Amino acid sequence: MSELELRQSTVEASAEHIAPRGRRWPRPGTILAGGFVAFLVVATLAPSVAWTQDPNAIAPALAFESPSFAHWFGTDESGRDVYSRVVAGTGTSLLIGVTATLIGLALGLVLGLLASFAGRVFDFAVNRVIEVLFAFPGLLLALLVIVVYGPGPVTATIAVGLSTAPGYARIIRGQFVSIRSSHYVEAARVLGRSPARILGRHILPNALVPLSVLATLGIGQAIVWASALSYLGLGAQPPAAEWGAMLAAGRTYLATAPWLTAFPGLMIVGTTIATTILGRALARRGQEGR
Amino acid sequence: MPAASVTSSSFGRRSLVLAVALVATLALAGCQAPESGASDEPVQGGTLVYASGDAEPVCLDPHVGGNYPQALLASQFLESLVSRDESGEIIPWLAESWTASDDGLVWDFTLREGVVFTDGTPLDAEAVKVNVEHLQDPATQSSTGYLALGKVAEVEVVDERQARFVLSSPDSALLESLSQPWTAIQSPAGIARGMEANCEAPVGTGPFVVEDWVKQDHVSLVRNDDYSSPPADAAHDGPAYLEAIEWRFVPDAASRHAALQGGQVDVIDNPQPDTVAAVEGDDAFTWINAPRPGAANRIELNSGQAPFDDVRVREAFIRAVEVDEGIEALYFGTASRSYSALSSVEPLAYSDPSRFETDLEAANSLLDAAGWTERDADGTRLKGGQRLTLRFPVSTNQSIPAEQSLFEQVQATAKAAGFDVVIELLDLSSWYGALFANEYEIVSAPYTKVGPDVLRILYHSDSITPAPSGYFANLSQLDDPEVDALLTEAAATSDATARAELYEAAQQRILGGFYLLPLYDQQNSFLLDSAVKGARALPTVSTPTFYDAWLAD
Amino acid sequence: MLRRAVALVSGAAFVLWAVATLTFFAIRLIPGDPAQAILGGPGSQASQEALDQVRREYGLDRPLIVQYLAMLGRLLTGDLGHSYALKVPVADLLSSQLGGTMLLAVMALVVAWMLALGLSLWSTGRSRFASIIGDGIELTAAALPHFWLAGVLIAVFSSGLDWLPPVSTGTPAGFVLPVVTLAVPLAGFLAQVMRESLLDAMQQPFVLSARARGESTTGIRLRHTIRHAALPAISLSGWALGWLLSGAVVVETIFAMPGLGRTLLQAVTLRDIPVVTGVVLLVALVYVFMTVLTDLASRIADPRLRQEGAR
Amino acid sequence: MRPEDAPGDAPALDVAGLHVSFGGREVVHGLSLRLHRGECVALVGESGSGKSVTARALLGMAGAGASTNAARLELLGRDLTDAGERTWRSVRGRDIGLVLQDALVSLDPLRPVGREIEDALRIHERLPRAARRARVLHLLERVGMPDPVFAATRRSGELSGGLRQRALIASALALDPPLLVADEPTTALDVTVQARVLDLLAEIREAGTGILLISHDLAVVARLADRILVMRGGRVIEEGPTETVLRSPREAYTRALLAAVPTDRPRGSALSVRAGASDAATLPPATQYGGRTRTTSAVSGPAPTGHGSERPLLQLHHVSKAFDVPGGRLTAVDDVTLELHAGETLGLVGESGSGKTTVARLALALSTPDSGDVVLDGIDWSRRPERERRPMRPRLGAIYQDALSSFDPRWSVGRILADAAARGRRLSGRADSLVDDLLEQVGLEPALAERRPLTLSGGQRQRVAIARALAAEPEVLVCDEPVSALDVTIQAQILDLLDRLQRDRRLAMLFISHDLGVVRHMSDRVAVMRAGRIVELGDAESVFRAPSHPYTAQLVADAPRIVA
Repeated sequence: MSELELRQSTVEASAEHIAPRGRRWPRPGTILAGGFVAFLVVATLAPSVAWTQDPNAIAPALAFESPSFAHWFGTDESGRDVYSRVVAGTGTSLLIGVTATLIGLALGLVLGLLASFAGRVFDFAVNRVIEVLFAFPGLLLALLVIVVYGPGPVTATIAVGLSTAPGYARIIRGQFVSIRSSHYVEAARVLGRSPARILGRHILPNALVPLSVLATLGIGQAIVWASALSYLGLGAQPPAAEWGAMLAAGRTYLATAPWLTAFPGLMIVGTTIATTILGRALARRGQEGR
Repeated sequence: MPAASVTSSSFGRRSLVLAVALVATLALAGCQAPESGASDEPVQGGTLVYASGDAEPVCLDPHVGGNYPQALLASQFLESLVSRDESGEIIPWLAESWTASDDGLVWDFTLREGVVFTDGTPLDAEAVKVNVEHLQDPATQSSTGYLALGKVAEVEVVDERQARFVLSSPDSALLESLSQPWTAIQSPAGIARGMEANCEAPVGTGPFVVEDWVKQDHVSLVRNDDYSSPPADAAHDGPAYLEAIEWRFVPDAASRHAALQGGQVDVIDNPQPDTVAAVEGDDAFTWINAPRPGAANRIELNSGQAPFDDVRVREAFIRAVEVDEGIEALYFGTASRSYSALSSVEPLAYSDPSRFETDLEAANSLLDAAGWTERDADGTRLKGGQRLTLRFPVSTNQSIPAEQSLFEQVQATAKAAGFDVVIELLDLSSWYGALFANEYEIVSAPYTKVGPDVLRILYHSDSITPAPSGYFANLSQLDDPEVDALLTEAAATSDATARAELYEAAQQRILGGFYLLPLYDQQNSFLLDSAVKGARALPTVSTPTFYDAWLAD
Repeated sequence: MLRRAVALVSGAAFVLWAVATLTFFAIRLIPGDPAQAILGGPGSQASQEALDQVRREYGLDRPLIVQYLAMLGRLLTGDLGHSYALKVPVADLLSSQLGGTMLLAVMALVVAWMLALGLSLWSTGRSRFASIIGDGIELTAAALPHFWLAGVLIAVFSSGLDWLPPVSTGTPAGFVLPVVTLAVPLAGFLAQVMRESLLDAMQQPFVLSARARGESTTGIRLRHTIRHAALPAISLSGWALGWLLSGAVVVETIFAMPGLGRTLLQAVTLRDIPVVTGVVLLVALVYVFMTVLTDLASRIADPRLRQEGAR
Repeated sequence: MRPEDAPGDAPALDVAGLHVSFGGREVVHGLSLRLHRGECVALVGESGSGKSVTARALLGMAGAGASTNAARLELLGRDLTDAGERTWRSVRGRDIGLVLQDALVSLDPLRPVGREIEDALRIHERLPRAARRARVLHLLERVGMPDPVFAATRRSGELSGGLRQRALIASALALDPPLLVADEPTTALDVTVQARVLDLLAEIREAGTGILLISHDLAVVARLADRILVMRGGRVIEEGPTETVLRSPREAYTRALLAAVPTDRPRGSALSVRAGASDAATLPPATQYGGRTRTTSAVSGPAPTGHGSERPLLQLHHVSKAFDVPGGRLTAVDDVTLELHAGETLGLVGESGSGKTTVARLALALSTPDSGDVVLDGIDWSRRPERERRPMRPRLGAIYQDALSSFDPRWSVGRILADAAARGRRLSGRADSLVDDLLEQVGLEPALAERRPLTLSGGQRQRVAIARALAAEPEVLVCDEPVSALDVTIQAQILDLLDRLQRDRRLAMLFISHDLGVVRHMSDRVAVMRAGRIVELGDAESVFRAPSHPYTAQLVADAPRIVA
C-alpha cells in the first residue's frame, strides 16, 4: 500500500460514510476549498489580475518589511512583495504538481494496463517492477533521478512523477482487475460484447473517473515533495517564484522574518487540503450519482 | 569582555562596517595582551563544541584534494612551516628561520628544535621532504597543495634541522604557499600508513589530536599535552587550555544558530547575516569577522566568447548592475562592498571604486554602440536575431542563500539594460560541468590562497587551458599577454616594492578590462558564545584556532 | 508454509537483484567520469596518469558487462565496494550510519502510530464537531513539508522556549524534535486510515453484539474496534518506513544527525556511486524486510488472512 | 433486581405504545408486545417494516439519532421506560440477549469465540478466570458444539456457518437471560443448518427462556413461534397464535405474505396477489416508486413441457471443473451431465459451495470445463474460441442474485436496456420505444429509463435485469439465485414474472437456487447437487415427493414449511 492507495481508500470510505441525505448544496468546507482553488486558477491563468505589484521587481531598500497594508504578506530579502510572488508562484507550483501527477498517472496507466490485459506473464512482470520501484522510497528515487539527469525543475518534476508512478500503477491495476471481474463486465460478455468494446465502454470509464479524483489528491503531495527537493537545492530556479523554492529560501530567515516561509507554506498546505476536500466531494458526487 | 562587546555592538550601520573589520582585528590582537581581573585568567580544561556549516570533509588530510572545510579542521591539529601575522608579514612557525639564494631558486629552512609529532616521530628535514613528495605524488590526489608547490623541484635534507627547497623557477609566493594548511607538515610515519588511515586521522604537531571521526556527525579532537610549537603570534606557550574540541557538522544554518543560542554549541561558522545582526548588542555572543585571503568574491565575465568578447558589453553589464543596496540589505551591514580583485586582507589589494559606478544610461549607450540595438517583447536586447542572454550557473554548495539573493538582484537590475540573466542553481558536479562545457557567460567562484599570487592562478592565460580533469581557474578567460607578463614577473620578483608595483599594474589592467565585478570579501565569520575567550582566526587563510581559547564559567 | 517461505525469500532476492541491476545501469547514465569523481570530483586538477591509474585500479576500463558481473559477485559476498570520496569500505560506512537512521525511523513510526491512534480514537464516533476537527488536523498534518515543520519546531521549542536542543546531541532530548518532525505528517496519513477503518468497524454487527452483551463504549473501543482500526495501519507500515527514510534525508540534514539520509545526500552531490548504490540496496533490503514483517504481523493480527491462504 | 425476585407471573417482556423515530420520522408507531418465559413470539415483516428497529429498541440501542419512548417497557416487571445508558448496560447481556443474523460478522472476526462468550461473564459477574472458562465450555456444549475446547479458541471465520451461529447463541445465553431476542437468526444459513439452529432455539425455549424471534420468513417462524405478530410500516397489523395466523389470516397483507411462500405451491400457480384487489395492502411495493400500478397478472395452467424427442437446446456432457486453491485443488463441478430443452425449466438445487454457480458459468461459457463438453443447440460451445462464441451469445441470457452489481454503475436503465437490445447494431430512433416496451414487459414504468439502477428498489433492479436478459431475445435463460436477496412478496412477483415470460417465449430456463420451495415451484425437472455432483435428477414433483437419495430426503425434511 502506498500514500496514494491510502488516499484512495480514505476517499472511498469517506464517500461511503457520508449518508446520502439528498444534499443539494455542497458542504461549507467544500465551498471554501472551491473558493481557494478558484483563486489558484485565477492566479495561474491570469496572475497579473491577482498580484498587487511585479513579483520580480526588487527594492533592496524595502527588504524584510513585515506584513502591512502595502505588502499583505510582507517583503522578502530583495524587497519583493511576498504576496505577489506567492500569486506568481501558483502557476509554477501547480504546474509542477500537476505535471508530476500526470507523469505518475500516465506511467501508472501503462503499467496497470499491461498488468491487467497483457496476460499472466506481463501481470507477473509488471507486479515485480512495481514492487521493485516501491523498494525505492519516493525521495530516494527522486535523488537517483537527479544524480542521473542533474538537478532542476524539470528533473524534479519527473523525479516526483516517477516516484508516484508505482502507487498509481498498483491502484490502476487493482481497479482494472476488480472491474474486469465485476458482474457488469460479465454481463456484457454474456451479451456477446467484444473485449475492445467492454474495455472502452465499461472498464476504462469506470476506472478512470475515480482515478481523476485520486489525481486531484496527488497534486498537493507532489507539490510538497517538489518543495523538499527545492529545499535540498535540487528544485526550481530563481527568480521563478515557486512555493517550494520560496519556502527553502525563506527558511534562512525563519528567526527574523517568519512571514517569508509562513505564506508559501500556508499555500502548499492550503492547496493540499483544498484539493483533498474537493477530491472527496467529487468522489461523493460520483458515489451519489450512481 | 571589552573587546568582544565592542565588536558586537559596532556593526549594523553601513558607515561603520569598515571600522568593524578593523575593530574585530584589533580585538583579536587584543587577546594577546595580558588582561587584568580574575575572570580574565585562562581556565584549564573543558570541551569546546564547534558547529561547522561547511561540508564535511571526505578526508581529514588536507594534502588530499585540499578544500576549505579540510583547512578548517586541519588548523586544529596540523601546523605549517611558516605563518602570517595581522599585517601580512610571514612569521616563523615550525621553521624558525629561512634564507633564500639571490636567484631565488634555493631556500633553506631551519626547523624548530625539539618538535615531535603526536605519534612520537621527531620533526626533521626528512619529514619535510616526505611531505613535499607526498603532495607531489599523483596518488595523493592533491589539488591545492600540489598547485601551491608547483615550482618546487625537490627538497634536499641538508642536516637534521636544515631542509633545502630547490625551485625550478623563482617563486615570490613560496612562503605564502607554505603558510597554508594545505601544505601543512604531517608525520612521515602517519603518511606511511596509507591514504585510508591517514584520511581518518592525520598526525601532525598541532595543539590537538584527532581522536575519532564519526561520519556525518562529528570529529573528536583532544589536547596534545606535549605541544610545544605555537606560531610566533600565539598568546601563550605550552599545551592548549581546552581539553577537547567536538567538531560537529550542522549543515542547516537555522539549526546551527539555534544550537548556539540554546547553548548546545559554543562556536558556529557561516552564520547567516541576519542572525549576526540579530545578536548585535547582545553580550552573550561574540562575532569574529575574518574574511578569507586571496580573491574577493566577484562575478567573472566570460570574455572568451560572445557577447562578452566585446569590452563594451562587459562594461555595459558592470555599469547596469546595482549591488550596493542589495549587499547592505542582505548582509545587514556585515559585509562591505569590494572594488578589488583581491581580498581586503591582502596588503597588495588594489581598489578602484570609480570603475564600478552604476550608470544605466552609460550601459545603454554602450550596448547601442556594440550593436545590441533592438529589444524583444521582454525588453531583452537583440543583435542579429540573437538575444542578449547571460547564462549564470550558481553552485548551491558554494554559495549561501544571501549570495543567491544578491545574484537575483543582479539579474533584476541587469534586465533594465536589456540583459537576460538566466540563473541556474546547480550542485557542485553539475556546476563544474557547465563551466567545462563553456556554457556560461557569468559565474562566481571562490578562490582562497594566501597572497597576491592568486591573481596568476585566476587571470594568467595558462589557466584557461584545462587540466585533464577539465579544471581551469581563469573563468573570465582573460587572455592578455600584458597581464601574463606582469603576473609572471611579479611571481619571480622577491623585492617587495617592485613586486607591489607589478601587482598593482596587473590589477589595474584587469579591472580596466571589465572582466570582473567585485562584490565583497569572501565571507568568513564565526559566532561565539561569549564564554569562549581567546579564540581567533589564523591570519593565513582565516581558519579559526582554539589553541589560545578557554571557556569562562 | 514452506512454500510461502520459499516464495517470500525468492521474491526478496529478486527485488534486491533488480534494484542492484537498475541502480548499476542507471548510474552508468550519469554524465562525467567516475575516475574523476574518485580523484576528488571535477574541481580537482587530476593528471591524465592519475586518471588512468584510478581506472585500472577500480576496473573501470573493463567492459560494462564484466563490471556488472563483478559487482554482482561482490554483492553476493556482502562486499559493497569502496567509497570514491571517503576511501572507506561502503559496508563499514553504512553499517555505522544505519543504526541512527533506523532508530529515528522506528521511533517516528511508533510516535506516529500513537499520535494517529490517539487522534482517531478521540475524533471518531463523537460529535460532528470532533470529526471535523480531527479531519482538519489530519489533513493539515499530512500536508506539512518536513523542512518547514522542522523550522517551526526549532523556532518554537528551541529558539523560543529553549526546551529542546535544535540539533541532535545524542541524548534523548536531542531526538525529540527530529522524531516529531518525521512523525507528525505520517500521523496525519495514518490517522486518516485509522479513522476510516474505525468508523467502518463501529458499524459492524459485532459491535452491536458486544453492546447487546452490556459492553461499554470504552470497552468496545479497547476490545474490538481498535484492532480493526490498526489492521490497515499495520499493512501501511512497510510503506511508512520507506516514507520515513525519504523524510530522513531532510530531517537528518536539518537536525545535524548522522545517518543514511545525510550520507546519501552527500554521496549524490559528490557522485559517490558505490555509496549511492549501497544506500539504495540497503533501503531496498529494509523495505523487503519490512514487507515480510508487516505481512507476518497482519497475519497474526487478522486470522482472516491466514484463513484465505487455507481455503 | 434479580429475575427470581420478580413477581412470579410478570411477563419476561411487557411493552406498550412503543414509538421509535429517527430525526422526526417515526418508524415504529405504538407497538405493544407481551412475552413470557418459555414462550416464543415471532415478529414477522418485510424489510422496512420496523421489526429490527423494534428489536434494538427493546435493548435500548435503537441507534444514534433515534428517539425511543414507550408507555410501558418492562423487563421482568422492571420499568425501563426512562432507563439511562448505564442501566441499559447492566440489563443487556444479563437480562436480555441478542442474536444477530450472520455470526461471521456478528462475532468479532479478530477474537476467538471463547473470548467473545466470556465477555458477557466478565462484564456482569465477578468470576475467576478459570470459572469463566469453564462456563464458556459449558455454554458451548449446551449449544451443541461438537468440540467445545477446540471451538473456544477459534475465530468466527474459522468455524462453519452453523457452528459459528451456535457460538453466537452461546454468547447471548452466557448469563442465561430470561429473554432472548433473535433477529433473523437463520437467514444466512443453508437449509439443513437452519433446521438444526431452529431446533436449538426450540430447546432453549423449552428450558424456559422467552424468545422474541424476528424474521421475514413465515415458514421459519411457523416452526418455532407460539404467537405471531405481523408488522408492516412500523405497525403490528395482525397478531395471534401461530396456528390461527397461518390458517386463517385476517388481514389481506398477511394473506399476501402467505401466498407468496412458494413451498408446496404447485407449478404455475401465481404467488403474488393479483392487481386491482380491493385492499390497498395487496399492492406490491413497486408502486412506491412508479406512479401507475403495473402488476403482473397471475398465470395458470400446467407448464408446457414439450421435450421428449426434441434435441436438447443446452447440454452438459460429463463436465468437470476444478480450481486451484491454496493447499490443493478443489473440484467444484464433478462429472455433471444435464440437458435443457426448449420451453422447459430445469431447477438446480443445492447448498452453498455445492458447485451450482460454476455450472451456471460453464453453461454460459464464461469458463471452460476441464473435461466434458457444453453443447448449445448441437454446437460444441465450450471448446470454441471466444471470437466464434460471441455471435451466439445472445441466444443465452443470464440473471444474477445481485442485480445491482451486474449493471455498469454509470449507465442509466434506458442505456442498459438499449445496449442489450442493440446486439451491437445501431438502434437510433427505435431505442426509446424498444426500452419502453421492455420495461412494460417486466412491469416497470417507462419513466424509470432515466434512472440509475442504484436509485431503484431491489425488486425493480431484478426486473431491469430480467428485461436486459430478454432484450437480446434469448432461447436459454440462466437464473442464478434470482430471488434470494428479495423480500418474500417481491420474490413472489419476480417468480411469477419469470414463469410467465418463460411460458410466453418458450424459454429454456436453468433455474438455480438454494431454496427448495422456490425451485420446486418453478421447475419441471430438478437436479440436486452436492459437492460438485448431481446426486439426484428427475421430475420435480417426484423428486420432492419421493426423494431417492438420502441427501435429497434430508433437504426436503429440513425445508421450513408453513403447513407441516
